[in-house]
Amino acid sequence: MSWDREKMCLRASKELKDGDYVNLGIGMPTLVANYISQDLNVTLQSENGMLGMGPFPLKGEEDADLINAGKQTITSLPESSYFSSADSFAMIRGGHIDLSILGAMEVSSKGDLANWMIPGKMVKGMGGAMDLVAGVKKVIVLMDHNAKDGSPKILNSCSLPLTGKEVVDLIITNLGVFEINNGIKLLEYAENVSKEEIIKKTGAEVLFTN
Amino acid sequence: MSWDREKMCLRASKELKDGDYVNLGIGMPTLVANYISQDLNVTLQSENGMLGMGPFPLKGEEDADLINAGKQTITSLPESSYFSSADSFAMIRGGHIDLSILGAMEVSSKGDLANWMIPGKMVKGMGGAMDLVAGVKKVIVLMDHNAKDGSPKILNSCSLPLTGKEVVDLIITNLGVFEINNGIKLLEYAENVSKEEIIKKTGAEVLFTN
Amino acid sequence: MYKKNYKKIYNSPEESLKDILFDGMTIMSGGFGLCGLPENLILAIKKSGVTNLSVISNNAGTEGFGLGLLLETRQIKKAISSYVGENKLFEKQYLSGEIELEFNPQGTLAERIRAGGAGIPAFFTATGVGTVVSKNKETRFFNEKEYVMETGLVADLAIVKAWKGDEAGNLVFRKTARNFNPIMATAGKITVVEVEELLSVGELDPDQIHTPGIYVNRIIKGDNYSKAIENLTVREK
Amino acid sequence: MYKKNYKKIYNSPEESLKDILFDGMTIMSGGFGLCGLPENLILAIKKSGVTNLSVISNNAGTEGFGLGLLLETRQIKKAISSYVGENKLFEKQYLSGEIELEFNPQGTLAERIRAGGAGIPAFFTATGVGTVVSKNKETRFFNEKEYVMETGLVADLAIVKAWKGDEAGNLVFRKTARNFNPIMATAGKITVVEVEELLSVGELDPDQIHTPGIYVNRIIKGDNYSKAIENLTVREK
Repeated sequence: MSWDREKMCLRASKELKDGDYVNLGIGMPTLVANYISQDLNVTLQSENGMLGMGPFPLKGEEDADLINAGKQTITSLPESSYFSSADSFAMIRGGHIDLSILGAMEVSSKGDLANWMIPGKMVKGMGGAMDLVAGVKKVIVLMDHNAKDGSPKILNSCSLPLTGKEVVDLIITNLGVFEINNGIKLLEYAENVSKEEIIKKTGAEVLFTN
Repeated sequence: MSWDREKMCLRASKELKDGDYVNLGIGMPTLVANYISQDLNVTLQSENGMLGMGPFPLKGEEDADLINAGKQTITSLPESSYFSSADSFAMIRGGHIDLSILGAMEVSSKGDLANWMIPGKMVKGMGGAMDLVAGVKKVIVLMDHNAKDGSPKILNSCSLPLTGKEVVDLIITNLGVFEINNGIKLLEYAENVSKEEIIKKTGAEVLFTN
Repeated sequence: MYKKNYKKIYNSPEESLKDILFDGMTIMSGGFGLCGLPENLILAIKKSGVTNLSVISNNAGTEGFGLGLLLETRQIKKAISSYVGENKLFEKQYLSGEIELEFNPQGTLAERIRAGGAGIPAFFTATGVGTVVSKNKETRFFNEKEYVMETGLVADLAIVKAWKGDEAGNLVFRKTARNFNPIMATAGKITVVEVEELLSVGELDPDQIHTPGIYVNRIIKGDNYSKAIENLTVREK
Repeated sequence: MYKKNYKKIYNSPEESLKDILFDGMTIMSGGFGLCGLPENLILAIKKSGVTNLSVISNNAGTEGFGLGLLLETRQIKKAISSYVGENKLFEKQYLSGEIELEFNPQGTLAERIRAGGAGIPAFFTATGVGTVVSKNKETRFFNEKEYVMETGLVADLAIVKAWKGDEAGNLVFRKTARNFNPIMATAGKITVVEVEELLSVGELDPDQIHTPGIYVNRIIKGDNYSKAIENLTVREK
């Protein structure tokens, strides 16, 4: 069984607290926005220079001057503000963003993250990912537990070039929620996932307390 | 004879070129603004966060939120802009200001400047002077040639703590105009000032070419 | 209906500070001379009696104004400033050894604060090379020019004065009252702001916000601004 | 009557650039993706035929847009960027060795440009520590955390797109089209700006100017903005 994408996003959204300023990475992390409780006051940052990101526009209401870091058209909110790239990354680097949720190719048991290049393939660039993982207070990886070929993405050490060293705090996959703190500890099983399945599908030792 | 303060300011104003962005120090340098030719487009910067400084206000029109670096009430102009102290000194440090005119206690023949403290007396602080002399493209000292007790202020080396090392480009005093460029060179005599008077009143060797 | 609760608005300067002040703390205070001072917050700090403060501020106020108020009550142990020449009481306390003083060039002070807020632990500047400012600091040549390394500054608390602010903490400053305020807002572990006008979200233009709300933890509407003028200078018509 | 002549206004992109372009120069170009691009100035650079350019820009445009136009004509020798994933032509030229590429993390790139404009030759950041980005660079611990030293960036020319600008060169940007534009304006030895609306001095509020005129050497009114959208995304009602 395990969690589908919707359940993964829903579970990730539970990490957001009232008053948080949050940066959501490109891909699945972007979808987490759809699951944020209406009771929470959460402000989304977009690293190309915006705080208070609103939903995608209605058709015909898009504005070429208003995009997010994934170059998608977005909208503003009454509390929005715009700023330069230098000011945006001062905000990120300075530790003012509470939470960042990103995708990953590999995560190590020490919290090393690889999500920007595969040697031999065309390098697209790291964009703002290295700044986010180095600067944001809490970094959550949201990803499938295994690659398409079934190989584990949680490893003792990353084989791909790193995006950041010892930067990941929490991993949410289709199999469960894992904390990184002197190794990897299972916090929560996804539905109908067994300890054995996690052990089999993980490339690093996992500490189970339940 | 020599130049009086008015003539010194007038002479200093001739160093301003069309299109220049200029920072004028506290005291006599501030007065130079009154002598700038109307034919020139010169923009005055105030390091507390303003570009395009206007004249002092009329009585009753002063605004407590609008002051210059000497804490004097000032006015704005149609082209004015305001910015933070960090942005102001980024402008100064980054070499974007063309010219700074400052007072001095001592200047050395190498262009060292001392104008911020006298050991044993209360230290008021350097304010923005160290940033200005380090960052502005051209630094002009406007001062009396000698101290009140008659001692020379242009010296082989400064005895007072420095504001900046090898930073002064030009000195304008009541006795004339001096260029600093591998030593001190007289560029221009003030009215009725002789070579002998300059030699007598200067604590460093002066190169005369006329 | 837009009804987010930002939980940033406090009813008085005292309330906005009471659970965050402690003896020996470091406080940044915005303002240049008496311009753009967080007057109400300074008064509340005075009333609180918190002591042994390290204060980072461009100036030390004048007697009876600004940080001068905290000198009267001997609450300040150390000051990091660029210019304190307007305050005789400061001079007296400094000469008697009651107060410690660290001078920074004004631009270096501003950049250290900006760096502190931006996660930059150190940077190089040409300001102060060859002067007492670079003594005992690392210097280095880049492109044949010498620079000195300066470090970022943060504070336990930043107190800031803005012109307008909204419920989300977005701020707009007025004229040269901006000065050190926006950078200090970024460098306080906690930032408390007083404004002349407290607005609802949506009343400020998102393109025109000087300080985004993320930097503002608490906000109050200030009262009774004295807005003293230190050096009134007028021209003849 | 206010009749200062700032001598900054040029009549066309070609005129604004013609005496300042040279082969092998370094050009910074504002914009994020296709948002806030100096479209007219890029076209004029293309037409000029200047070659062997080093280009500093967050992205490399797409095929037919932005800096992609200068790839078609093989005018770019080297790019300093944070992300070039949208451009297949870039990929082709990079893999064939025609073009040199230096990746910078986006925040490091932004800060290097800001530092270049602010007279800061180098600074420390935690971004990239332990990755290829910090390879062969000095790293150092501050408060038990490791940082890497990065250097300031300047360019022979910065091309910038603003929303509104006045005769004195004061600029205002619109929404996320601001991005790298204001910092690049500070880091060009010469900065040329194109705006959608060219105003007289006095039409902009001095409190609301994003880029003070001192940073702007030349300004033109741009025409025919395509303002292409790279990734149109809409929601259902």
